Parts: sequence; C-alpha cells; structure tokens
Amino acid sequence: MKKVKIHITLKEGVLDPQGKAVQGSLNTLGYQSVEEVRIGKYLELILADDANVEEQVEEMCKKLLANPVIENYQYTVEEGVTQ
Amino acid sequence: MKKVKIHITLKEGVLDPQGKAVQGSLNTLGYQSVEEVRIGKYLELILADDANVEEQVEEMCKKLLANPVIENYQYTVEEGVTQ
Amino acid sequence: MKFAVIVFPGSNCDRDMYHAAKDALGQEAELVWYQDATTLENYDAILLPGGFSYGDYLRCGAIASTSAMVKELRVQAEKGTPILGVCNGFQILLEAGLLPGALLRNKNLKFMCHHEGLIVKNNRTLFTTDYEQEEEISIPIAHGEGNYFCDPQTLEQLKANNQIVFTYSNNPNGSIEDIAGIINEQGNVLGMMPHPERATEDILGSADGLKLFTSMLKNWRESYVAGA
Amino acid sequence: MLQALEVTPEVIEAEKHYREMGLTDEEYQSIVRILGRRPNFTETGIFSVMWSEHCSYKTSKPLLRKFPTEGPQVIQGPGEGAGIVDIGDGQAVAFKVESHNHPSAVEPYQGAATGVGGIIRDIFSMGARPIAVLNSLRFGQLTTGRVKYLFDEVVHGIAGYGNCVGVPTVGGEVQFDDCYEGNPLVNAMCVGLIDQKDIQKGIAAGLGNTVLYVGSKTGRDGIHGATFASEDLTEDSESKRSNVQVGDPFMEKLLIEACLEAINCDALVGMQDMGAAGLTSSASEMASKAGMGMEMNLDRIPQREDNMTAYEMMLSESQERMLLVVEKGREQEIISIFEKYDLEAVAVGKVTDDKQFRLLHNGDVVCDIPVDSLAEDAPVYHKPSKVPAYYEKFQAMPTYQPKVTDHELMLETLLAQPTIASKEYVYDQYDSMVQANTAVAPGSDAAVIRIRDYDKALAITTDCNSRYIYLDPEVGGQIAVAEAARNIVCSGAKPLALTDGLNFGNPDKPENFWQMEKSVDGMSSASLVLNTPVISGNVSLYNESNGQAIFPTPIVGMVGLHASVAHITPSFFRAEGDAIYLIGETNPEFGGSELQNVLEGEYFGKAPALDLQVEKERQDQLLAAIQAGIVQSAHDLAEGGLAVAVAESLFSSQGLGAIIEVSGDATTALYSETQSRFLVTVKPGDQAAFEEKVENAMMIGRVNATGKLQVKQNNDDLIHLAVTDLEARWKGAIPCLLKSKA
Ligand SMILES: Nc1ncnc2c1ncn2[C@@H]1O[C@H](COP(=O)(O)OP(=O)(O)O)[C@@H](O)[C@H]1O
Ligand SMILES: [Mg+2]
Repeated sequence: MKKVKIHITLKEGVLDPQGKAVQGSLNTLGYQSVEEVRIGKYLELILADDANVEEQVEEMCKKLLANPVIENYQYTVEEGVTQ
Repeated sequence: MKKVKIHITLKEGVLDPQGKAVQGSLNTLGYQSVEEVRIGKYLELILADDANVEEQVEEMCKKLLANPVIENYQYTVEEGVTQ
Repeated sequence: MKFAVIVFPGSNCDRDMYHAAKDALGQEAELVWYQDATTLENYDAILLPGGFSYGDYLRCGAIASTSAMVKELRVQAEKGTPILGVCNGFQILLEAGLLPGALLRNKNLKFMCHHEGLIVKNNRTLFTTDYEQEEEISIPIAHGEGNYFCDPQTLEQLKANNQIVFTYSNNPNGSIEDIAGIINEQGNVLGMMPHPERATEDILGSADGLKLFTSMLKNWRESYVAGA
Repeated sequence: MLQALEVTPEVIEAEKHYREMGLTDEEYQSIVRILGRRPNFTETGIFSVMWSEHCSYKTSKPLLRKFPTEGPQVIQGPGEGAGIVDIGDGQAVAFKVESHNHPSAVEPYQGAATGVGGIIRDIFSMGARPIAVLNSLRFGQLTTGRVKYLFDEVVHGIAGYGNCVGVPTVGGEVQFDDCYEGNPLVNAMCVGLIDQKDIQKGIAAGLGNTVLYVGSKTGRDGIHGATFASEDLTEDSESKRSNVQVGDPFMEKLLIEACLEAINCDALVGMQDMGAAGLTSSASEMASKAGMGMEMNLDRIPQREDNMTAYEMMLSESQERMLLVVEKGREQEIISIFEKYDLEAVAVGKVTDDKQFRLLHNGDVVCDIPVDSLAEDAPVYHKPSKVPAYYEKFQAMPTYQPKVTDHELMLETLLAQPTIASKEYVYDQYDSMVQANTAVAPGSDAAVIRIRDYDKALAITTDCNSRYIYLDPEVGGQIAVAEAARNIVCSGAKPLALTDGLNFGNPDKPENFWQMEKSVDGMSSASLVLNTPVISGNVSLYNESNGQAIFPTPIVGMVGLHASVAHITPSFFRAEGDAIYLIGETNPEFGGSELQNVLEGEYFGKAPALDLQVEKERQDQLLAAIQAGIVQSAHDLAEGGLAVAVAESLFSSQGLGAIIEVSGDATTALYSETQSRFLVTVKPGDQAAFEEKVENAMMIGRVNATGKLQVKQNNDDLIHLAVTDLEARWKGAIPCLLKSKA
C-alpha cells in the first residue's frame, strides 16, 4: 500500500477570493498579524502497490486532480503504508 | 515573517462524497490501483513576526478554520520567511 | 409581532424573508445589518435568511458565525426568543453551535434547486403547530451543502428529544435519516435547509411554507396573552 | 518578480510592435496623425484595446446601424451599459446579452462565471436591480471527454456565480452541434428592474468632479503574456503564473448592494462598470460621453500585485470593479456607503475640461491623448461580402422529404436528442427562485418573473436556432426573433424589445461576413414587424477552430410584459377533457430540422419559410385569446415539430394523457418544423369563443387521463406510449450521455 499526499495550490497572480475573505475574517477576529491567506486543496490517495506510482500520480494530477490553467500541484509518495 | 501551513482533513467516519467521486473518476480513467481518496484543505498563512504564533494558530483553527464536528487540523510554522 | 431579519454580507434571501413576514404574514419586519444592532431585545422573533454569507468561503456559514451578531443570537436563544435559520441561516446556526451537527456537500456534489416534499415530523414546536403531524408539504430547496451529518450519539439525542422537525420524503442530498430541519432542545431555535419563505404565495408554486410563519404568530400571541 | 521593460515609441514603430497588440499599419499611422507624434507603449496599448472589435465594433457597426432601435416603449437604446424599456407605473427594465466564449474555452468555470458577473454589472451600473439571468450555450456533441468537461464546468461556473450573487437564473438554452466542438459559446443575459427616476448614466460630467475607483484590486488578470514587453523572468518560470481572470461573486454581491445604495445619494454623477478593456474603456468612455476630459493618478489605483506598469493597470481585466464620478467635496458621502460593505473606494482622478485622457504614474505623464479619439476616431470597416457556395447549392436542392415508418421509435429517438432533451440537469443547478418572484421557473417556453406589489409580470427568453441560420441567414435571423416572440406570447405576455448576442466566425472571410449581414437583415425585418426594437447587444467574432467557423449564431434575448398576472399561461396540458388545437398549417419543411439531423447526421436544403405578417397576426390573436382567459396552455412548435411539442406538453401534467389525430403525410404532420405554429389547449366550454378569436386553429385532439400519448391516423395508432416512459427518456438523455465513457 502506498499513500500519496497531494497539494494543489493556485498559481501566482491568480485571485484567491476565498483566501482574501478568510484573511479579512481573521483580522476582524483580532489576528492582525495575518498578512495573507491562500487556500488550496490537500488530497490523500491510498494506492495498491504498483511499480510506477510516481508516473501515475503525475498523470492523475495533470488529467484530473489539478486544473493546469490556474493551479500548481506537488506530491509526495509514502511507501509501505498499512491502512 | 512566518509562514504557517495548515492541513484540514475530514474526520474518520465522516463521509467524503467528493473524495468518493474523484476516486471513481480515477478508476474510470484507468487508475485501478487507487483505493481511496480523501479531500481536505490546505492553507498557507503569512504572518508578521509575532511572539506566540503557535498559540494564535491553534486558536484560529479552533475558532474558524476547522469545524471540530467534522474536521481535524494540523499545522507547521516556518520561521524567517521572506515574501 | 415584530421580526428581525439579520443581513450578513452575502445574505441573499433577506428580502424574501422580509416579504414573507411583512406581506404574506402581515406583521412588522425589519432588515437588520449585522453590524447595526448590538441588541435584538426589541424583536419578537429572529429570522436568519439564506444566501452565501461571506461567499460561503471556507465553509458555509463559518465566517458569519464568528461575528458579534452571533453573540447576541446566543443571548436571545438562551432567553427563548424564537429563531429561525433557513439554508445559510441553518448553516450559521450549526457553525455557531446553536444547533448540533454539520452540513456536508450534497451527495451528488451539485447545487440543486427545485421543490421537494417534506414531512412534518413534529407539529408541536412553536414553528409547526399549524401543520398536521406527518403532513406532507412542498417547499423549494436551493443548496449545494445541505447534506446533514451528525455523530450517532447526537442522532440518538435528536430522536429521543423529538428534535427532528422536518424530513425529506425523497432525500435529495444524502442527509442522515432524511433530515431537512431540526430544533434545539429548548424548542426555540429551528434550522432547516428548505426555504419556507419561497413558498408563501400560490403564484410562487406553493404556499405551504406560510403555515410555518402563521404558527410562529399564533404561538407568539398565545405566549403574549399567557405572559400578560 | 515580473519586470516589464517597455520598448520606446521609436522601437514600437520600427519593429511594428503595435501589430502584436492587434493594430494594423494604417491604424497605427492614424494614431500618429491624431497625436502628432508616436504613441508610447501605454498609449499604443490603450488605442489597441479601444480600437479592437470588442470595444469599437469596427466591422459590425455598419450592420448594427440597420437594427430598428426605436419605439414608444424604448427609454434607452443601444449605447449605454444596457438598453431600457418602459413597463408602466414609472418602472422600467434594463437588459442586455454578453458573450464570454473565448475565456470559457480556456477556463470554462471561470470563463462562464466571469461572464455572468460582467453582464450583471452592466445592469446594476445603470442603477437597476438585477432580477434575472439567463444563459445561452453551445457545445460540440456530448461524446468526447473534453466537451463533457466544458459543458459541466460552464454550467458549474454559471451556477457558482449566479447562485452566490442572489440573482435567479431563470432560463436559457443549450444546443449541441459539431461546429461548436472547439469553440463553445457562452452568452449570458441579465434583466434588471428600475424606477425610471433612478436611471444612471455612465458619464463623467462636471469639471473638477472626483473619479472614484471601487471594488476589487487590480491584478494582471487577462493581460496575456505582455508579448511586446521584454520580460525579465526569474527562475519562477511562466508555468507558475497565470493571468486567468477569477470571479469573486461575494464581492459582486456587495458591489450590487453598495452601488444601488449609492444611487440614492445625489452626490453621484455617473457610474460605469469596468468590463472589457477595464479601466481604459470605462474611464475614457465616461469622459467622452460627457464631452469632458479625465486625469487619473495610477499610483492610487488599488493594486493586487507588485510593480504593476501603467500598461498593465490600464489593460487589466480584473473583475468586480466599478468607476464612479462624484461631486467634488462630497466624496465621503459615497465612500461611506462602500465602507459599510467593506469595499475599497478610492479617489483616483478628476474630471477635466480639456477633453484629454491623461494618466500619471510614478510622477510621469504616461498617457496624454484626445479622449474622443479613442471612442470616435476608431476606424470603421466595410468588409467584402460574398454568397457562400454552400448556400447556392442548398437553395438549388429539391425539397427534402424524409419518410418515417416507425413513429414510436422516432418519437423516442427525438426526445433523447440532446438539443431536445430536458435541460433539467442544467437548470436544477441554478437557483431559479431566489428573490421569490419566479412565477414560471425554467422548463417552460419563457420564464416569468412577477413584479412585486403590481399586477404585472415579465416574460423572458433566449432563442436562436443556428441550423436554420446556417442554411439561410436571412430567414433564420427572422425565425430567431419570431421564435423568441412566440415563447413570450405563449407565456401570456406582449413582446417588448430584444437584445442580441451576435456570435460569428472570422469576418475577414467574405462568406462569414455575408452570414452576418444577412442575419442582421433578417433580425431587423422581424423586429420591425413584431415591434420588438433592438435595445442592446454584443458582438463576438472570430469564433472558429481549425479554420472552421461556427454556425452563425445570433442569439436573441427577449422580454415581454404580462398586463396582469392572471395572463400567465403554462406550456403544459392542464385538465382532462380540454381540446387540443394546432394553430397554423403544416408543410413538408425539414431543412435544418432535428429529424434531418437524426436521419442524415447533417443539415442541408432550405430553411423553413417564414411569413412575418402571418406570424404577427397569429401572435396577436393568440395573445388576445390568452388575455380573454380562454386558453389553458400554449406551447410553440420548435425542434422536432408537433410530436415533440405534444409530448413535452404532457411531461409536467401528472397523470394526463392525450389523443390526437393527424391527417395527410404523417411524417410531415408529426416532425416538420414549419414556422408560426402553436399548440394550445382550451376548455370545452371556451372552444367556440376561442375559434372565433383565433383563425387557422384546428382541433386535433383532446387531453385525457390515460397517462398515454396516442397519435392516430384514420384508424391506425401511429404512436401509443406511456407518458412516463417518454418522459424518462427525455429527462435521462443528458445525464446518460455524461455518464457514458468518452
Ligand atoms: N442553459 C440553460 N439555463 C437555464 N435554463 C435552460 C437552459 N437551457 C434550457 N433551459 C430551459 O429549459 C426549457 C426548454 O428550453 P428549450 O428547449 O430551449 O425551449 P424552447 O424550445 O421552448 O425555447 C426552457 O424553460 C429553458 O429556459
Ligand atoms: Mg425555443
């Protein structure tokens, strides 16, 4: 079993209305030191052991998980996970 | 400047319809080895330097960023980040 | 009877709620901007309308639930003032912990808007006395995150205390036990996903929601008489 | 960090950098003549966007002049953010269509979302409260993964934005044809309600008055890789950046409320949204329209990113921004309104009287040009036009007369064609009821919004059958207008006026330009006869992929007025025993029909004919009958002909069935798409009165309680099927296509 952790974040230059609203709210709550908030996605995949996991995950991100027009992705693979 | 990375994930036992749907699509696309997908949030906060960042972030998560009924959170603080 | 309709940034059913109370029910109603009132002392009931407070960013209702207005809601809830939260209003009540549980995304992951059949499961609340027990009514839904969730103990409590007020006759979103609306233990805070304020006139396709408002009015009158 | 090193005026000329911005050599030379010098980088950019087709209508202007734009009901014709028509009682409606085709092809969710946001801003910038949005969509066939993705994400984007801002999405249309595969169309229409006394104009009047910038900060959104600026890219490679515009519907909702509050303050002089060409077009147009000039200090523009250049700020298409002009000295009154909603409102400039458009940045004058030259001196092109060979071939063809033998199978097949099939999958995702005024939600011929506190309502529809327009742009253009009016009339309202969304291919090809010309001719003649002037619109050209143009697709958005809510008429059958009438005779007309598509997989021959006088008479008679209270339901005959119309009329009418009798050639009777026909039901007691009012109405059957659709010819059953089965096919078709593997 392998566990893959994927981070999907908005590209630089792309407006993040959600992050902006959360920042505003944190400031209102008194956390004045919060200067920026960017919100992305975090995915955990469990994969049956397979030879070319890296390659597959790369493909999955490109094809489905991330929107390459506005998002970047990064992932790490953890081996030998037992569920 | 400090950078805080926060991971918010659904608690065990809470249904993740989106994760299920993504898993289904991945399987359909031919990635049969994907056995589970869980989808969470990933937040990056930039904070002006401040003494008790840890404590503040803990509070922010409790008060706003995560909903304890359905979500868990985890965070790491990176010091001395330049924007 | 005087209603307060609380308007948060991004509320968008505030006027609909206002008209339901003012025109369909014929009572006094005021739109109250979330920052404009420090007390809701002078209102007989509080309506939390639907919409997308703060864009529904982060989680529906989450940001609104941290506002000072919600502190005042807690005070009023404690005092027994009737509070009705519809759709986003329900989400705010949950996020604020005034009602138990949480709302997840609809099981098909899509926003949905149409009339649904609801079953009145408890017609002894101050919001439902004009309905028959088990009456089926038609009320529109319009939400993307209306899939009610709570842990098993909470569910047991809800059942034991008769806190489930409305269920769907044809569960559209995946809610546990078909739950469409619940009330607090004290019986004065009702949260529901369907929109009774959109079903108060025949021209809108259904007037089945009106009885919810007439129930509130009747019960207020009775308590007023009783209290006087 | 992105550091744009801008080239000098000399280099712009020598290396013809203006071409990369879309200016021709002649256009560049006329700019040099206007200025008496070479334009600098920022100025060249400003001219290029203002003289683009999108802002200047340089190729479509000669055509748009042909549209009838006047009538006693018209308060504001084309020229402002939206057109406005009178609906009595001191009230008016503002409406307009806008396209977002190219952005949606790149990023469908955001492209569609920002399209909705943009058209809503057009409406509230007039001072009107947005009360309804509609969308008109075109995609390739739902058989490839890419098309399914585009379709799903476009719908999702429209829902994501419209639902959040709290304007009900009450209708629209979706069609699927191969020609849209690489170039989908996403047009959105918004309707707003306003008291006539509150109508705002986008003008920068009053010397010395203050220019206020409100809403979102300006980013580099929509500025495509500043090609001509030599960029110093650090190792942060391009792929880490994106300039796609992202919509923020929450911000828009706050802007709506704040702007509608601001119009109550008489310190407000003018207001305009920043649409295409952002700050450049809004600022220069406001000044030009007022006969004034404007000076802005770009250092004050709220900026989302570091080191933005003047060029970038002026061309940015960041969303959810507005430009206001307010009386000098009274800025705070307006600013306070925006502060209540947590919105930025910043004084960025002032109105001048020298008719110059002057911009300062970092202490330099970065632009100083005659403001009228941007709006008024843009070139106008009369493009060559040529009759396409295909048209001449189609016209010469003998009449296409198909023969259907299994009518049950054909009806089932037609109902499952994506263009005919139920669009519930789409509109269920839209909040169609927010504001609690929706009397007729999506699923009928036209949506109906009642006007609160008055006994009246509005009917709204969008229509365009581009197959007919491809076969014959002039007749097809007429049909588009006539069909929209038919939908309005069927709902019980009188058509008031229309807005158009002209979507065409590359106008430099004479055959494409001919299509534009003829479509506009057809739409104009129909608007004239049907008394529905064109009060606003939008042009989107260059809709092509792989050199193949889309079908000419001039979308018609129309609004009508119900004189009383009692006139609101559903399109579905209502009661057992009602008589079913077909208004209008039927001829064998199958060019561009759904039947032709099913049988041949392509469109050819002649489009159905249309007689505008007959159309007008029938619409008037039907409306009179509806207003007399003797019509139970009314539905127009469109794609799929009579068979589809009867089936559709049974789908919302729980448990009802119908029996109808056809005569003559059954294929023609059931599937021909002859125009100007209606399917109407009437209570038995009203039949005589109805027949007296409406000519050409033949009773063809009755509504019954069998739950079955039975079509007879002489003593044979051509069709005898359970309505529930038909409905399941009709409703299931699109979800089923989406689920099937690509
Ligand atoms: N994209 C869409 N958005 C909202 N409603 C839609 C959309 N497409 C179709 N509809 C609705 O579905 C119904 C049927 O559409 P259509 O087949 O185009 O009708 P008609 O042929 O009568 O014009 C109409 O009520 C229309 O408003
Ligand atoms: Mg139509």
